[in-house]
Amino acid sequence: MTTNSAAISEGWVESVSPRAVTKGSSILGLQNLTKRFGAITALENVSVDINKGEFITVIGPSGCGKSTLFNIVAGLDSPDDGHIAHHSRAIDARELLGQVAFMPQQDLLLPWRTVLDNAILAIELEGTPRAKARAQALKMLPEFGLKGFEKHYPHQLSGGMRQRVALMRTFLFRRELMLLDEPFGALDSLTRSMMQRWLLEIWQHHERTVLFITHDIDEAIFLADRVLVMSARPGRVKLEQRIDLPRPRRGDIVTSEEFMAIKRRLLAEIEEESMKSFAS
Amino acid sequence: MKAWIAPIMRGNSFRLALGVLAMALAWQLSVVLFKVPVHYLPSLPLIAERLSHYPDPFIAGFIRTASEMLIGLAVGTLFGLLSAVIMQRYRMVRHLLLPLFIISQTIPVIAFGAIVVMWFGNSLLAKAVIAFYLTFFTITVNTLAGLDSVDPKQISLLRSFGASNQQLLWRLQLPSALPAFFTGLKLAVATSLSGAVVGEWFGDTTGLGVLLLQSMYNEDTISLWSAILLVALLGSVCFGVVAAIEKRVLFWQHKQDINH
Amino acid sequence: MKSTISKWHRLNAALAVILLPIIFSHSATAQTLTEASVRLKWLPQAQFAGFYVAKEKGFYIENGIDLTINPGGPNVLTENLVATGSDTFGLAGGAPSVISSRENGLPVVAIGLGTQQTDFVFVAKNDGPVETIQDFKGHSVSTWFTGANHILSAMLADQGVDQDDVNIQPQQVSVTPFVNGSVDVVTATWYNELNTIRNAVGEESLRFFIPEDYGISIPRDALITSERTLANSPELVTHFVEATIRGWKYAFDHPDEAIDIVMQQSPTLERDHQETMLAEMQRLMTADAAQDHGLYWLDREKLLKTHDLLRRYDVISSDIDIDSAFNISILESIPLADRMP
Amino acid sequence: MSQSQSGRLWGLVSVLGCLVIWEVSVRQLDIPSYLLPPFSDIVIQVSQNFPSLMSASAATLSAALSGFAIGTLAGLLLAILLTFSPVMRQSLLSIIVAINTVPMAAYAPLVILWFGVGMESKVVIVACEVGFTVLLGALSGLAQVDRRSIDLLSSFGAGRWKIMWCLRLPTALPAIMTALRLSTVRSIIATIVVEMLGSYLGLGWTLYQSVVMSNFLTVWSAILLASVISLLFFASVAWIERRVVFWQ
Repeated sequence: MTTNSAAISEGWVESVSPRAVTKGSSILGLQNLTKRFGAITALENVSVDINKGEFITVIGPSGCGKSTLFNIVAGLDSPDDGHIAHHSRAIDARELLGQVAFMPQQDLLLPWRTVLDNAILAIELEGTPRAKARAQALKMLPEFGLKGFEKHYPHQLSGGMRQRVALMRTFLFRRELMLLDEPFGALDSLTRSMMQRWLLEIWQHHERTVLFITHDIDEAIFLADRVLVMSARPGRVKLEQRIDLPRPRRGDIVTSEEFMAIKRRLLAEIEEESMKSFAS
Repeated sequence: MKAWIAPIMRGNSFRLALGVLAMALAWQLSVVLFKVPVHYLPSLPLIAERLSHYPDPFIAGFIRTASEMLIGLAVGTLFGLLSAVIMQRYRMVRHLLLPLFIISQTIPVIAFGAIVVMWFGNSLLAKAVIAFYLTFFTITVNTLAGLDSVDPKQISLLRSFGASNQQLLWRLQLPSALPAFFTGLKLAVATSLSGAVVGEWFGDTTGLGVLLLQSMYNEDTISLWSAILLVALLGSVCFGVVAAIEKRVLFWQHKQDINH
Repeated sequence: MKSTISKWHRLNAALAVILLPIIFSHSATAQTLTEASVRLKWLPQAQFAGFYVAKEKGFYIENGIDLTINPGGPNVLTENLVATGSDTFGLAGGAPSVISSRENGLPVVAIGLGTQQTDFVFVAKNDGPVETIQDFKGHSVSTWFTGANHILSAMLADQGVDQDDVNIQPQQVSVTPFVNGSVDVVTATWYNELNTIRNAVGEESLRFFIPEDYGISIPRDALITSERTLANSPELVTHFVEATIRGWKYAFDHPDEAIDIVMQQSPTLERDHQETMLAEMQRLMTADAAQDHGLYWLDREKLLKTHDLLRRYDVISSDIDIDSAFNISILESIPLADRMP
Repeated sequence: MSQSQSGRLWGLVSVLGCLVIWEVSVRQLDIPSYLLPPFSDIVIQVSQNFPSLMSASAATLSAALSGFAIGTLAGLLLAILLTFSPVMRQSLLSIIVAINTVPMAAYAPLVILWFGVGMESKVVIVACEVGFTVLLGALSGLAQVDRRSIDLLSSFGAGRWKIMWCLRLPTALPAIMTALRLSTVRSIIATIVVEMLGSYLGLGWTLYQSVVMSNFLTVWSAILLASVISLLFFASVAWIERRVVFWQ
């Protein structure tokens, strides 16, 4: 516990033990979170346990409170009710600010910064000297497919590349938990599936815990250890589905029978929710 | 067309030069062809002769007005930026001060001639103060709009990285407000020049504003046009410099424009 | 308030030193000289030749004054600047403006009057429809609504003309409407507009209606200072007036040199025009009471009449003590011979 | 109470606070009225000279409004024409920007010499001031239209006037309204500047005349009225703006 906190405060959690062992130790426990905006209840009694090294995807109809959930986990918002435990210690939601690597829907790159300087933004804000931060980022560039582009500006990049810069920024900000909010939502399907496989590689290599929002069922199943299906407003966790498909996952897994079975089950649930939100 | 001319032809400055030349030609032709009386529109050679014959007051006036304007513009820009940042950070200050700022701009400065002379004398400072008075508000309002328009998601992102208020201001808000700030600065060039010229009407001996006033009351159209052209030169040069700086600083904006 | 103002000035002076290294360097003798300034009523021209000549010839320095000459401008009121202490002395509009300033509580005192007569005249064309004041009826007259209109009213009243029968129009900066014939009678200062009209129309084809011929004479170009300065440093005031008179006398005796000095201030001025202006100024400044009492003399009788005129046309709503508004003691402390033109 | 309402309330508090400080300090420090009269005296002066000040205000406002209307029309028309002709637009834009950097104050003496003292000069100056602002605002607004939307409308068979009316102008409306709002206060001040340099009507003339007559209370009441009129003009255009560009 203490070693963990120390590691976090240093900004770098080097997972030394094999994943099989770390899995199961809870990083973040959310219990009965409820959040209201005026008359609207965005989240109701949402409980999730996020374990170290896990890849969790969240899927649900629009307006199900996914973004609210993310804002709370990122420490940007506080729930009206419920408890949050960080490494089994009860904390206030605001304490999570700066403890989680957050990647929003849009890449939100700063147009006046180069690829390299955009990537180091988070660690620079943390206090890492620029030169050191740049050196770190330079080493990561090839892995993110950005080698040779370090001096480019965002307006000179394609959508996929911009997203990779944003991801690199998130990875460089070394936190146990990464929050990815529909990072590939704006990409075409070919680029998207390439990015998904690539993300899994990176995730496995860097041993992070990921909470990932998506609208795309295939993506949710393909990436996850666990899929959370959320209900229409008020947002609740309607179903929690473990995905035991073998890793590393290959592109053709989406046509396998197991994959299809899971997809059918999830589709049925989501269909029901979508109808509800459509009718209301 | 020769290959080396083409890129120049596309340049803004070339287009401007061409435009100025065309205007000068139209001016001169209309004066000669329609025999426009001198007291309406003197011919360009007459103006050139006046400027070369008595260069001293015009040169001194140009320098004087330029320095008044630049001091006013510089101080106004600093003050405008600072007040915008403070108003953006502290809602209360904005609620309390912004109405006063707005009211201050509805008061015609020319009505304050006597007070300005009383407080600041005939000094260069007095005119710089008027230029400042006409400048800061444009900067404040535009910068404030720029600071306000920063994408809240962007702020959330930086906050989630644990950014402090200071870091947020320098890394995100100020750079994001730059386009709006430059819009304001370009407007402020004209208003600060206006302030310097009007300021000189309250009892001064040198300056382009003095020359304007003097030639108006002496019904001396040649000097009047000479002074107007010099004011135009001063305004255009300053505007051009600001626009050039803007282009360099906001490189990403122009690139985006081309892409669209 | 006085201390507030001087604090302001000190602050400004300090700022000026910091901001602007180009500061007028004072002459070596500056320490023994008293600094003072005079605010004129308009931009530099021969109407103020005396001041510029006296400064250029060192008359003020000889009298121990380091004088700054500040020109006027639209919306810059000399009386106000002198009252607040921004300027030590001033050349104000004339007797009427001094009287209304006094009525409005400004602590200014006139210590001399430049032109002994009304400095403007109503002008018609010889071949036009207007031959007498009676003919103003049904014709268009343009005049300045800053005081000249009251003198016009008085002249019409003197001749039994009903003001409502005359088409009185505000007069513009330019005299072109008169030259073009769209206005029958125009108002012109002897030293400025009249000159332009003469050049455009020709002296011989003009007919003048002079206020003095109808018993109205309004002295103009008032030399003023604040009550405070007059009470605290009467010698300074005397020295200033004396040097100014010397300047005027020198200008009258050496008109070419005087115009040179004025033209240095404002090189784009027209020389011929300025020469005529100086000559007209000489005529107006040496007229009437100045013949016996010297330049800048305060003609009490004329001042009382001016006061009555202003009362009649409601320019002022209460009586003003003429003798405290126009203080003759300074002029009297200068030997008559020195004041005589 | 909403955020903006409480904001406005605090604004009012601050303005009133300044007026109270003005009133009290002038009275306590015995500041002579030629330096700064107490605010209440100015209000009393306004009410006492209400008819004459109102007619002066009316003269100023009518000149400003006429110039404003003419300038707006001319600016819009020119902007539309220039949008139709990209070649003209390219060659004239730099010149227009250059002319616009010259302050109105510099042209004022010339316009007075050309058009004489009176309504014409004021209207011309205000029309120029407003016209250039509207022209530049409208040009940038009209250029903001998405090429694809134009292509879409063309594919529906719309001509360029139709496109101008149905697409370009609505798109440019926010920019045009901003330019109009900016022009309100300027048009009043421009009128007053011209009136002070040469005129025999309006608040500027009242200012000039009262200064000459050392009537400082009238000077201040004219300033007060000028400020109030500018604020009202500004507020009404801002009100119209909010209704016209409701989607922003």
